[in-house]
Amino acid sequence: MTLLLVGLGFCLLGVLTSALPRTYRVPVTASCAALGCALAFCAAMRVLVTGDTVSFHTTLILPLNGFAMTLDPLGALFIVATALVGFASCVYCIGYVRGELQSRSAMGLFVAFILSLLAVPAASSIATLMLFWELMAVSSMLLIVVEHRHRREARDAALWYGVMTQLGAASILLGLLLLTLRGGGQTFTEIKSHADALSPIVRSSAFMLVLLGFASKAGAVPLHVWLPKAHPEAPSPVSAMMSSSMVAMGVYGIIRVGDDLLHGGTVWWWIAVVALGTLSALYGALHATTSTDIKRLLAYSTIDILGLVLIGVGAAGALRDTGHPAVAQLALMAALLLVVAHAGFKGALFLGAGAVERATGTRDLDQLGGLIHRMPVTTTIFALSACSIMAVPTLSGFSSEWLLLQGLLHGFTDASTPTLIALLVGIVALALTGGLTAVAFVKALGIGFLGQARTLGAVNATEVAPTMQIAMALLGAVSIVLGLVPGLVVPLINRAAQSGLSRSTMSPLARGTGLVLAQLRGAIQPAFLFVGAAAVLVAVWLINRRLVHRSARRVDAWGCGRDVQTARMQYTATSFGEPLQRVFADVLRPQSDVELTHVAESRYYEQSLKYQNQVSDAVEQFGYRPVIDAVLRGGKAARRIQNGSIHRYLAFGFVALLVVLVVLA
Amino acid sequence: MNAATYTGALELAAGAVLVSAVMTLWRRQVRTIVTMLSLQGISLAAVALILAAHEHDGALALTGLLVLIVKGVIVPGLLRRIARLDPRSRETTPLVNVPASLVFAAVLIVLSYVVSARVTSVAPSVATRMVPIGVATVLVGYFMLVTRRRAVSKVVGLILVDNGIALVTFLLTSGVPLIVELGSSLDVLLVVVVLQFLVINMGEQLRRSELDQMKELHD
Amino acid sequence: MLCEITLVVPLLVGMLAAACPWHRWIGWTMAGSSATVLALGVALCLRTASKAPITALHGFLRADSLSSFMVVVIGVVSLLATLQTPRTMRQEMEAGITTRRYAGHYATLMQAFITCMLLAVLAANLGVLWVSIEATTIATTFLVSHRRTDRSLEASWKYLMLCSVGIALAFFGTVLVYFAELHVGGGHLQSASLDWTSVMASAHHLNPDVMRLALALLILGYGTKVGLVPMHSWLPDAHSQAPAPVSALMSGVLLSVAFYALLRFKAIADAALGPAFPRELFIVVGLASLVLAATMLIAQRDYKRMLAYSSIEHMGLLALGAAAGSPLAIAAVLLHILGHGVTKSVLFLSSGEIHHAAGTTEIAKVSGLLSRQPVLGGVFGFGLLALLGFPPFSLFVSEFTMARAEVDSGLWWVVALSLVCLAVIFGAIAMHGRQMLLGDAVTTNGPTATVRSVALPLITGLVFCAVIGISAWPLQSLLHDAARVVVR
Amino acid sequence: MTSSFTATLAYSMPASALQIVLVALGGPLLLGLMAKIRARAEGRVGAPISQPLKDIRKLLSKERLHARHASVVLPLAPIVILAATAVAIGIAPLITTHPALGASADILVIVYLLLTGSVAGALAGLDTGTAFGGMGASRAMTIGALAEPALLVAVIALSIQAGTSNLPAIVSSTLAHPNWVSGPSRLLALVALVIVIIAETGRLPVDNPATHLELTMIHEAMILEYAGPELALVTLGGAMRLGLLFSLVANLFFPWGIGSNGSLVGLLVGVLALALKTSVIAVGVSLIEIHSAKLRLFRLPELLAGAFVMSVLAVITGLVTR
Repeated sequence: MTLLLVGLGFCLLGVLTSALPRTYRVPVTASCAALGCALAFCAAMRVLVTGDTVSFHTTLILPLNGFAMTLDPLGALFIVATALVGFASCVYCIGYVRGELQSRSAMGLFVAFILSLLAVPAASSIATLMLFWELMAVSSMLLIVVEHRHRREARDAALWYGVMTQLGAASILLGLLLLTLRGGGQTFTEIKSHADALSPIVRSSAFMLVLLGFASKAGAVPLHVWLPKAHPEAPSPVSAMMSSSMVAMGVYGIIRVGDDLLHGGTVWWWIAVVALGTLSALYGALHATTSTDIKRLLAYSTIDILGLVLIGVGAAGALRDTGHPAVAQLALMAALLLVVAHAGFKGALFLGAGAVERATGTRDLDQLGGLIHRMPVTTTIFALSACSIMAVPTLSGFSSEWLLLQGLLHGFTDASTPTLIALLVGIVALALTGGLTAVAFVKALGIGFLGQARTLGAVNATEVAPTMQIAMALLGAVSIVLGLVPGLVVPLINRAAQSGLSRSTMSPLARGTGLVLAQLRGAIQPAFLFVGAAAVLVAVWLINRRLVHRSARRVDAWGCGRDVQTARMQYTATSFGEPLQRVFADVLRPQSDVELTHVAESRYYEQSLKYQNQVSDAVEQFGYRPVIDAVLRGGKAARRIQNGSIHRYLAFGFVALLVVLVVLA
Repeated sequence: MNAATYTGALELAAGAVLVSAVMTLWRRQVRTIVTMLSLQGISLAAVALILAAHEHDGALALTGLLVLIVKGVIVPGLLRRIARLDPRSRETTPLVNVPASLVFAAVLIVLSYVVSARVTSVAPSVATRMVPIGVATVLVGYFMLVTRRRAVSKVVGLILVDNGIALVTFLLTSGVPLIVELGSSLDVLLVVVVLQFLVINMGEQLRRSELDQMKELHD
Repeated sequence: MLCEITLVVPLLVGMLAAACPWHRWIGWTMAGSSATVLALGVALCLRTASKAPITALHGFLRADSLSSFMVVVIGVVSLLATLQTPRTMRQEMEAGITTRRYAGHYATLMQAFITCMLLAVLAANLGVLWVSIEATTIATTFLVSHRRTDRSLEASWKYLMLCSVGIALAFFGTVLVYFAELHVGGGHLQSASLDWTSVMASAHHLNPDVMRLALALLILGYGTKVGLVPMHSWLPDAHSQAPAPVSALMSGVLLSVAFYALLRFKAIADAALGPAFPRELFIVVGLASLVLAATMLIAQRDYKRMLAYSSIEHMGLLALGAAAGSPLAIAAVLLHILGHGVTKSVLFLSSGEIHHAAGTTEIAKVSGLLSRQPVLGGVFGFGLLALLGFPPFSLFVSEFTMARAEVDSGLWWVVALSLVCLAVIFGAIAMHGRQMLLGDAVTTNGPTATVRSVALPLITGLVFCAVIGISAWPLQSLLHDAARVVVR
Repeated sequence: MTSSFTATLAYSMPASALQIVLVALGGPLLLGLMAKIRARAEGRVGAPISQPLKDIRKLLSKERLHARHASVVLPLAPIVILAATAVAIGIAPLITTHPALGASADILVIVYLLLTGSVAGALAGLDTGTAFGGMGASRAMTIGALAEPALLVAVIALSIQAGTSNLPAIVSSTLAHPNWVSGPSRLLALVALVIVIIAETGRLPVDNPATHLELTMIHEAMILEYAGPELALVTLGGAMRLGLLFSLVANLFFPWGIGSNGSLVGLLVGVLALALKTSVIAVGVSLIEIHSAKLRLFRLPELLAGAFVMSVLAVITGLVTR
C-alpha cells in the first residue's frame, strides 16, 4: 500500500512540478508521473502475485468522510493496466508535447488525470471513489478542451462529455448511496455486510443506477455519444489514457459493485449488462467501419471492444450462481484479459495516431497514405496493434477473444433460458464484430499507411521523436506478450477474477504458456502456433528465394490503359467503407448529398460536381437531440417567469403566504 | 380603567386599524390613502397605549408613543412629500380593480379569522380576540403591495403589513422587547426614506415612477 | 471581550470611513479590519471549541461554536471582498461612475453591512438577530444602487420592497415564537426573552400550532433573504447590479447569515414539532429553489445573473441538507456555507474584472477569455468548476456529504431529484462557461496579464477552497462542534 | 508425457505435413476439377484438371514485378496468406483426428487464421495505391466481414453439441454419435456453411473467378497487381483455402473415413476419404455455379445475411433439441 501511496505521491508531485518554467516543465513532470506509474505498477503487481489485500484508512483527508483505500487483486489488475499505459503516455509526452499541452494547467491536469485513474480502483469508500471519479471526470474534461482555441469540435466534445459524465456520476452516486440506506456505512466493507439485508428492489435499483453510470463511462450504447466526440479531440496521450484506462474504470465499477459489493444479485442484472455489451459491440464496430477520422475510428472501436468486455462481465455474473462457477470465472477472466489487452493495443494505436497527427497535421485518413515509407517504426507498431485488435492469432486480442468465446460456449450447459439467450446473443456479437473490426482496421492501415501519399502533409511526414517510438513499442510489446504466452499472466488474472467474484475457486485454466481449460475441453497454444506459422513462413520464403533469383522490377500499376495514376485516384477511406455503409444504412443512416452545377450555356455539361457523405451518430440524432432541444426550449420559455415585473415577484410571495396559511389553517 | 371601557376602547382602536386598511384599498387618491395611513398609525398607537394603561406596562407605553410619532406623523408626512414630488398621484389602474379588491379583502379577512383561531386558542383574552384584525391588516397590506402599480401605493401596502404585524405584536404579547420594536419602526422609516431617495433619483433622471416600466432587469 | 472587539473593529473603521474623505488607505484599512475579524473568528473558534459558549454585554452577545464559525465565514469572504475595494473604487472613479464622496459612502456602508452581519451571528437574542438582518437590507439597498444607473436603482427598489415584506414576515414569525415562549405550559405568562438558549431550553413545551405557523412564516421571511424560492426574485437583479465586492459579500455571506437564522429556528422547531414538519418545509423550498435555478440557468444570458441563480441553487442545497438534519448533514451544510462563500465571492470578484474588461455582462458577448486573459479566465473557469462541485474543491465534499446524510435520513428521492437538477445546472453553466472562456481571442493584441493584486487573493481563495475540501484538519472537529449546537 | 511426445513426433507431425502437402496439391486440383465440370456443362472440353497446378508452376518461373508505389507489404502478403492457411491446414482434422497441435485447432483459430489471410490480401490490394486494388480490397473485406461470422456461428452450432470448440474433438464426437449428423441443426449449419464457403472462396454467384472486367471483380481486382511467383503464391494460397474449407465441411458433417486411431492405414484411408469427399463437394459447388449468375454486389449481403441467420438458427435448434 505504501508503494501505491508513494506512487500517487509522485503523481501529486508531478501536478506541482507542472508549475515549473517551460524548459523543465514537461520532462520533469512527465518523469514524476512516469515514476509514479512505475511504483503503482509494482505495488499492484505485488498484490496480484501474492494475492494479499492491503488497505489504508485515515480521517485526516476528506473532511466529514475520511479517506479509505484498499488494494485487492481486482483493483490491482486495473491499476496494472492503467500504470502501463500511463507510463507509456508519460514517456510519449516528452517527445510529443508542443503547443497547447505544454501549458502549465494542461500538464498539471494530465498528471492529475493519471493520478485519479490510478486511484479509482483502489478507492474503498463511496467518498473516496467519488472523489477520484470526479477528479478523473474534471481533469479529462479539461484536457479535451486543451486545444479549444482552434477546434470548435473540442469545445462541443467537452460539453457533451461533461454532461454525460456528470449524469453518470450522479447515477453512480445515487446508486451507491442507496446501498447505505437504513444505517449502512459508506465504506465498501460496511456496504458488503449491509447490502444483503436490503430489500431486492433497493438492491436492483441501486445496481441499475450504478450500471447506467459506469456503462456510460465504459461507452456502452446508447450512453456512448460522448465517446466518439471526446476521445478524438483530446491530445493523443490523453486519448490513449481515456480509451484504454478510463473506459475500463466503467467495467471495474460494474464488477466491483455487482459482483463484489452485491454478491451477484439476480440474473436479470447481468442480462442487462450483456444486452448493453452486445449493442455496443455491434454499434461500435459498425461505426468504426465508416469513420474516416483515424481517432474517431479508434474511439468507435473502443466502444466495440468494451462491448465485448461487458458481454464477458455479464456472462460471468449470469453464470456465477448456476452450477458452473468455473465458467463464470472463465468469462470474467476473459473480460479482464481483454481489458488489459485492450489497454495495450488501444494505447499503442492512439499513440500511433498521435504520431501520425504530429507528423502530418491531420487525422483524416483520406488525407494520409504512404506513411509506411516515411514512418516505418510507427507504421510497424500501428500495424502490430491493429493486427492484435483484429484478433490475428498469436496476438493479445485473439487470446482474450478466444477465452471469451470459451466462457460463453461452456456456459450453455444447463443454463436457464434467459441466460442461454444472453450467451447466444453474446456469441453472435462476438462473431459479427470480428469481421467488422477487420474491415475498420484494414481501412485504417491500408488507407492511412499504405499506398501513395494523398496530401503534402503526408508526403512531408517524418518519423517522430525516439521517446514516442519507445512508448509505442512498449505498448506494442504488451500485445505480443499477452498474445504469445498468455498463460504467464493467467494466474494474475485468475486472482483478480477470484477477488472480483469474491470466492476462491480453482483456476479454470491449467498452468502453462498457453491457455488450456482445466476441466473442459479447449486449448490454444499461441507460442506453438507461432512456431508453426514461422516455420511455414520461413519455408515459403526460402522456396520463393530459391525459385526466383532476380530482385523485383518496379513497374507502373495497371490503370485500365491510363498512363498516369495520381494519388487522388486511390480508393479513399470513405469509399472503402461505403459497401458496408450501404448494407447497414438502416442503422447508420448516412446522409449523402449530390450537388451538380451545370454550365450556364448547356444543361448537358456540368461545371462542378460535389458529393457529400456524412455518417453521424444515429443514437445522438434521434435519441439525444430531441431531448436537448426540448430542454433548451424549456429554458428559453422559462425566462418569462422572471420577467422583471415587481408585481409578479411580490405576487409569488403573496401566493406562497396564502398557500401556507390555507394549508396550516 | 374598568373592563368594559378597556374592551370597548381596544375594540374601537383595533377596528379603526382594519377600517383604515380597507379604506386604503378602496380609495385611489394618494393624499387620501396617506391620510388613512396616518389614521391607522394613530389607532395603532392607541391600541398600544390602551394596553399599556391596562397592564401598567411602561415599556409598552413608550412603544406606543414611538409608534405614534413614527407611524402616525413622520411616515405619513414623508409620504405626502413624496406624493407631492410626483405629479400624477392617482392610482389610475390597479392590477386588480377596486370592487374586486374589496371582495378579495373580505376573503382575506375570513382567512385571517380561521388562521388566527389556532393561535389565539393558546391564550384566549380580550386582546387576543382582536388578533385576526392584525392578521387581516397584514394580508390586505400584502394584497395592496401586489396589486397597486404606483410606488407610493406599494410603500403604503408595505406599511400596512408592518402595522398589522405590530398590532398582532401588541395584542398577543403586549409588545416585543423594546429594541426589537425600535428596529421594526426604524425599518419602516428607513424604507420610506429610501423610497424618497429613489423617487428623487429616478425623478431626476427619468420622470417616471410607473413601476410597470421598470422591467429592465429580467431574464 | 472577543465578541465585543469583533463588532467594534469593523464599526470603528466604518466610522472612520464616514469621517474622512475617501482615500486608498481607507480601503486597505477595511481589508485590515476584515482580516482582524477573521483572526478574531479563529480565536473565537478556539475559545468555544467543545466548550461552553461565551457571553458578553450582559448576555446581549453570545458566541457558541456555530456563531464563531459564521464569524470566520464572514471574515474570510469580507477579506476577499474588501481587498478588491480600492481597485473597484479606482476603476469606478476613473470611469466616472462614482465620486470621492460616494466612495466614502460606499466604504461606510460596507463596514456597516459587515458589522450588521457580525451582530446577527453574535446576537444572543432572536429579536436582535432579526433587527440586524433587517439592518443589512438597509445597508445593502444603498450599496446595490451605488452606481446610480437606472438599472441599479431598479434593482435596489425591487430588493428593498421584496426584502422588506419578507423580513416583515420573519418578524411576524419571531413574534409568534415569542408568544409561544410566553405561554409555555398553559395560560399564565412566563418571563420570556427571545434569548435563543432559553427558547431552546423550553422548546419542547412550545405550542405546536403556533410554532407551525411561526416556522412557516420564518422560512418565508428569512427565506427571502436566503434567496429561497418563491421569495428569491430580488436576488438576480440585486446581485447583477451591485458592485462586484458587494455582490460577493451578499452572495457569499449575507445569504448564509440569513440561513444561519433559519438553522437556529429550525433547531427550536425540531424540538417543538418533531423533525417531520420542518423537514417537509425545507424540502419544499429547497427543491423548488433547485428546480427554478436549473430552469433559469439553461437559457441564461447574463453571467452575473448566472452566478446569482447559482446562489439560489446552493441555498436550495443548504435547505435540503438542513432538511436531513442529522449532525453530519448540518456539519456538511456549514462546510458548504464556507466553501460556497469563498467560491462565489471569488467568482463575483472575477466577474467584476471581466465586466470591467469586456464592458458587458452578456454571456454571448464575452468569448475567448482564456486566450485574452489567461489568469482571469483560469480563475473564473476553476471557480465555476469549484461551484459545480468538482474535487478537490470543498463544495464537492460538502455536497457529497449532504447527499449521504439525506439518504441516511431516508430522503433518497430528494437526492435523486436534486442530482437531476444538478446535472442540468452543470450542463447549463458548462455551456455558458464554454461560450465565455473558450475559443480564440478576437483581438490581436495577445493575452493581457491580470493585475497581481487582483489575481493573488482570488487564487488564494480557490486554493483555500481546495485545501479545505481535501484536508480534514483543523476544520472537521470545528464543524462537528458547530453542528452539535443546533442538532442534538 | 514421453509417449505423447513421441506420438506427436512420429505420427502427428508427419500427418500434419502430409495434410499441408495434400491440400497444397489437392486445392489446385479441385479448382481444375470445378473448371472442368463447368467446361463440360458448357459443352467445351476444357483444360485438364491439373491445369491450375501447371499455371502455378509456370508463374513461379516468371519475373517478379512490383507496382511502383508498393511497399514491403506487397511481397510479404502472399507469404502470410500461405503461412496462415498452411498452419490452419496443418492443425485441422483433415485426414486424422490427431494432427500436430490438434489441441489448439480451435474453430476460432481456424477462422481467424483465414481472416488473417484475407486481411493480408486486402492490405496488399491497398498497398498498390491504385483504384482497383482498393476496390477489390473493400469488396473482399465487406464480403469477408459478413461471411466470417456466419462461418463461426455455424461451426459453433456443432461445437455446442460437442461441448467444445476444438475441431478434432468435434469430429471425434461426431464419429462417436452418428445420429447427430441427421439433426436439423446440422442441416441448417451445412447450408449456411456452403453459402459461406462459396463467398469465402470467391465462387459464383458471389464472385466470378474467371472475369476479366475490372469493375465486376472482387478477389481478382484485389490481386490485380500481382505477377510471377507472387501471383503463384497468392493463387496457391487461394486454392489451399478452398481445399481447407471443403475439407472442413466434409469432415465436420461426414467425418467417416478420417484416421482416428493413430495408425498409418488410418491415414491412408483418411487421404482417400478426404479426396473423395472434397471431390463430391467440388462437384456440388460447381453444379451450383453452373446454375447461377453472378449477383450484384449489393445483393450479396442478403445472401450472406441469409447464411448468418441460418447459422444462428442452427445454434438455436441445437440448443432446443439438445
